[in-house]
Amino acid sequence: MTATPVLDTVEVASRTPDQKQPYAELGLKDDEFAAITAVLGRRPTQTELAMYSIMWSEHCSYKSSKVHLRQFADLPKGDRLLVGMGENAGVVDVGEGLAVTFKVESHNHPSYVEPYQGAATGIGGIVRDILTMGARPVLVMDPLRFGDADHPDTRRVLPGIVAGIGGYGNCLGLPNIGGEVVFDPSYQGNPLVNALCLGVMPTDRIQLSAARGVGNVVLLLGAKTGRDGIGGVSVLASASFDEDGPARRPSVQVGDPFTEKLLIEACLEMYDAKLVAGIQDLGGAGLTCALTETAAAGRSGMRAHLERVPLREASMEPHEVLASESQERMLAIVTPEDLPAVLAIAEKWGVLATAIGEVVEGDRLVITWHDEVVVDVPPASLADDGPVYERPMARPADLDALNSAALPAFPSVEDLRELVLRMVASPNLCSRRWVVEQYDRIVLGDTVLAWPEDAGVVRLSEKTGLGVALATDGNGRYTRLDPHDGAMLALVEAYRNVAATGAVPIAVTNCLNFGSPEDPEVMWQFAEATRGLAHGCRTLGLPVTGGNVSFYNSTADVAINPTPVIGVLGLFDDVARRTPMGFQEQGESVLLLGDTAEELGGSEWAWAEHRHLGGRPPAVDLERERVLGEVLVAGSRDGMLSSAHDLSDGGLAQALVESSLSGGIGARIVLPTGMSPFVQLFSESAGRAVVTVPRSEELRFTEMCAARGLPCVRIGVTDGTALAVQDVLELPLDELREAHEGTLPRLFG
Amino acid sequence: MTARIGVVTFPGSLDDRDAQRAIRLAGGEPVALWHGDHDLQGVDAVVLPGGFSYGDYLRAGAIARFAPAMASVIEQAGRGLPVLGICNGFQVLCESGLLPGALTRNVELHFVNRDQRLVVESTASPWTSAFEPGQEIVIPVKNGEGNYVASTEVLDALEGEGRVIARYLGRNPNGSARDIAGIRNERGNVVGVMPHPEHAVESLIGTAGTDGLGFFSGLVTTLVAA
Amino acid sequence: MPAYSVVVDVMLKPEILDPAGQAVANALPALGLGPTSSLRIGKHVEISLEADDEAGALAMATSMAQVLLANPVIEDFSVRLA
Amino acid sequence: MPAYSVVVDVMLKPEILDPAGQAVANALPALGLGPTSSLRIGKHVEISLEADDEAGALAMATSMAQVLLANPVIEDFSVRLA
Ligand SMILES: Nc1ncnc2c1ncn2[C@@H]1O[C@H](COP(=O)(O)OP(=O)(O)O)[C@@H](O)[C@H]1O
Ligand SMILES: [Mg+2]
Repeated sequence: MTATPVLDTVEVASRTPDQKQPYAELGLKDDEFAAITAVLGRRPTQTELAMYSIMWSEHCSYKSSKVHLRQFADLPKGDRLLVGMGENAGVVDVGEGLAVTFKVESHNHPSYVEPYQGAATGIGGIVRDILTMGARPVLVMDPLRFGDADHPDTRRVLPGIVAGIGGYGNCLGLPNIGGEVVFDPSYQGNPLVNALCLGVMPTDRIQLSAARGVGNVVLLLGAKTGRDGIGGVSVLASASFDEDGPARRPSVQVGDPFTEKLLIEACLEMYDAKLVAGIQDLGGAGLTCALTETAAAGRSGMRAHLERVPLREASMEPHEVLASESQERMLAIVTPEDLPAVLAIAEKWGVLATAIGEVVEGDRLVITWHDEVVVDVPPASLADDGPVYERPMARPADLDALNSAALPAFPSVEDLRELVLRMVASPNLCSRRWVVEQYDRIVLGDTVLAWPEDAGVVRLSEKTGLGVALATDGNGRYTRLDPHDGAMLALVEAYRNVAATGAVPIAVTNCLNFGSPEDPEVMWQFAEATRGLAHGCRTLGLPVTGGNVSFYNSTADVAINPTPVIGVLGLFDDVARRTPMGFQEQGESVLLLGDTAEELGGSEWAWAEHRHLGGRPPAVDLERERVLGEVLVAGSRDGMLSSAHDLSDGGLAQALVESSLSGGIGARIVLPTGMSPFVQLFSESAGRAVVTVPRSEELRFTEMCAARGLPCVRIGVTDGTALAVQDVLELPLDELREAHEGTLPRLFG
Repeated sequence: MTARIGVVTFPGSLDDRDAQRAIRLAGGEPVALWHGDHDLQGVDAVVLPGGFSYGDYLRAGAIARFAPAMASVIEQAGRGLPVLGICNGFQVLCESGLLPGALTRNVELHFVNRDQRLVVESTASPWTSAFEPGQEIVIPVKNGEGNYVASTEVLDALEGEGRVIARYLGRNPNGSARDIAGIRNERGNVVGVMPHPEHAVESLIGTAGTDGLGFFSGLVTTLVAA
Repeated sequence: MPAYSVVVDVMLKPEILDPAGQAVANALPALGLGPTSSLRIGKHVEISLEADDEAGALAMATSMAQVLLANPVIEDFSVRLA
Repeated sequence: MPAYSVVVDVMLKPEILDPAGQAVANALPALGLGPTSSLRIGKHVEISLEADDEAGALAMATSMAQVLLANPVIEDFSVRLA
């Protein structure tokens, strides 16, 4: 039963073809193992097996999603996309010689096991992705999903996750300019922690990951490598596979934002001095991924001397060194001439830098451990040629019943005042102040808009005011009811949020959080959602620059609501013309843009008041969204708008409350006749926004809407310190504020 | 003549560029200083910026105070060089003994970032000379260890000698003793503040307004007049 | 019931990164202190409580450590009388 | 030189408020633990270093505590061999 500590070299593997391999324990299927053996012409060594098991995992190989994600790569690129999908993050030209790169990624499972560190390292990981492209990271966002707000485990998970995101992002000096907090029981036991980062660079500083140039040095930068985050591969550590199966170590990684900050500054200084020939961050799959991807991208041979890797624990074995997900590391390819300069910069910033290998002739990745060959593989077989599956799909059996479920009875007018108070205090609609106050929102001194605005806005150039806007959205209930339209609704909401600030939407990133791809109903949801998203992007003329797929989000076999989180990037020629969401002046006209229909399927009202999920989500009209976006941008450009706020969860009532509270100014509203006040206040019809305009601009603005065929109705005027809806309700702002702000501190404070 | 004001960058400093911008907007000339250099390049004043020097892992500011640049700052502060420590910089000033007391974990145990109302009390420092005593201003706080503590004797002395430069109004964001947001040394040249004046210098940025500019413009005016 | 003083020391597991300890260890040589071959920083918790006897006090502190003071995923702890 | 393991415990002075300790103390009863008459959280630093002898190792750790590990304005410390 004791393990034999003999190193499993390539030579040993060739001699012992029949030795039993624990590939099943490592998650590889019979045919996948057969494919590996065919590629190598022999059985894999233990270390090679570990590498294939990681690189061919769902997480790294995208084997179930690849066939669907192709739709995004096929979208028209537009004239701004400098680097598309496939690299670490897409790069978008924003003019003035600058480019931005942005991406959203999930860190769901680690954040459930260890909320603080899981969330913290989620930020750390996405930041390195952005750094890898050559950009200086300048902001983060955090779309989050939790179980029920009053569930005891949410009390364990949420404060830790929020503290972890703040702890890492604040210490890195990156402003947090937005995100989401959503509660739904489907995320109980499987919270979603998605993290977004955006970086900016001169267009001529874009870095790529390819390792090229025979003789170039492979340099490992940053933290020492430890046993953290080894996870599944730890089964190999026991070297014996008895009946009970080997114990797996929990794959918890601890973040060190200080080291990451130094790594960022050191890398940027190296980029500026043009000292880096290729660079890759170490994230999931650690060195395994970085070595194979750089070699494969460069179509190069590579040799790595694994014993040179600085270790935290001397007893680590080769497969552990290769699988470790220790944070705050980067792999750089550097010419021998530039090496001294690179080492000097690393030293200046106190960053460890170790030459661990070199680019060589040929097309093999050869890894040695004290001169014994433990890996000899074609790198592309790991990085690019993993398995690809067309998984079986099936429309969920309960979908028809869900879609035809009748809504609960609507409340009467007398009940609406109390309903508004309850809704603005409900977990999904209440103020996020308790969360966002734990985040630094202003560091770097360029934050123009952040919480509670529709989109975050950051200035890129002090001289010209060039800037970007970003919003993320995703509604799991809508997507559960119709994955195709749900994904489009997430897209158009983020689009609308960006346009509401006055920015022109130009590009999309996404994080697709779903259940198990081996469940045909989940796979159908995934296929529908990607189809919807691709269709939406095509129609709106937006390229998808990158993203992330997170499968296996389920608790005890029950999948989460399918949750595509969509991030939309917008562009400002001058951020000084941004439109805030809060009412700015007394006595301005309040206009409702778009059409309101009776659309309460999947709504926040049905859920918050009745725990009801059924019917159809709101209809999507992409052309209407485009026109609405144009009007919001034109209104900003021509200085007509004092405020703009998009309508989404909670409908008109929620938007009016938020604009009133944000600006500290009330409104007198007169609802149009012909539709019940309840429906007008709580319907979640898409393609709508509330704006305020000075009286002097009203005619010009309404004529512009008319000219573009956008419905525009004057519904009232900003006034006083209460929100009054004629013949329906009157609510002092203080009372609203108390209801809106009290919930999260009460639950988590 | 324009005032040359140094901003020291420690490993983990975050608001250094922001402080430089604030100096520029106030009409001064920012000079980047590196923690590892003794040389302060003959600057007329020094800002120790906010951030998480050395990760703030042990205690905020504990390691940074040993930097070579700090040895020079301590020496020249003794000769009257104006020094402003903001947030992490305030922590460094306390750790290095240039200011009394210490900054500990916020009582609510969270990092907190919000626009904060303050009342300026002591204007007997170049850094606060642009304000009127009793003037109310709004600038953002953002810290996890901003809870000012000192012995009763020290607190009494600070108040008795008029060395409290600003206090929190309304909700005390971190539990600071006697609502203290910032203090100065006897001479008035060394000031530590927990809130971030450099984040309230442009109406376009953030939501606090431009009250923070006074910290820098007051200094520039004083230096140029001298 | 008699009063006891109990100490719970909580440390990150050896295989888990300790950024704080590392930052301090790196800073010491410049101050003319060290070098250290390892320096790790954990929590030291001093608890005063009443219990029937020493064993009861230790058991109570152990429960506190298990439930609240230590995170078993990343930390180990030890309990002793002060 | 032989290797020694030394422990430095750093605690906030009794007169300084310890909000983290208080938060834990307040949370315990709801978990069916405690009550405690006092609970305070400090730092526990484990150091491995080489020295001529035990006295040398303790002296070295004491210097580290005085210079860096503890802030005398708010903290006390104790040093012992592990
Ligand atoms: N986890 C979070 N981190 C940062 N900001 C957040 C977070 N959750 C919500 N916010 C911010 O709070 C505001 C309201 O959020 P939400 O109601 O989801 O916006 P919307 O409905 O416009 O998409 C937005 O400014 C959003 O960015
Ligand atoms: Mg919005």
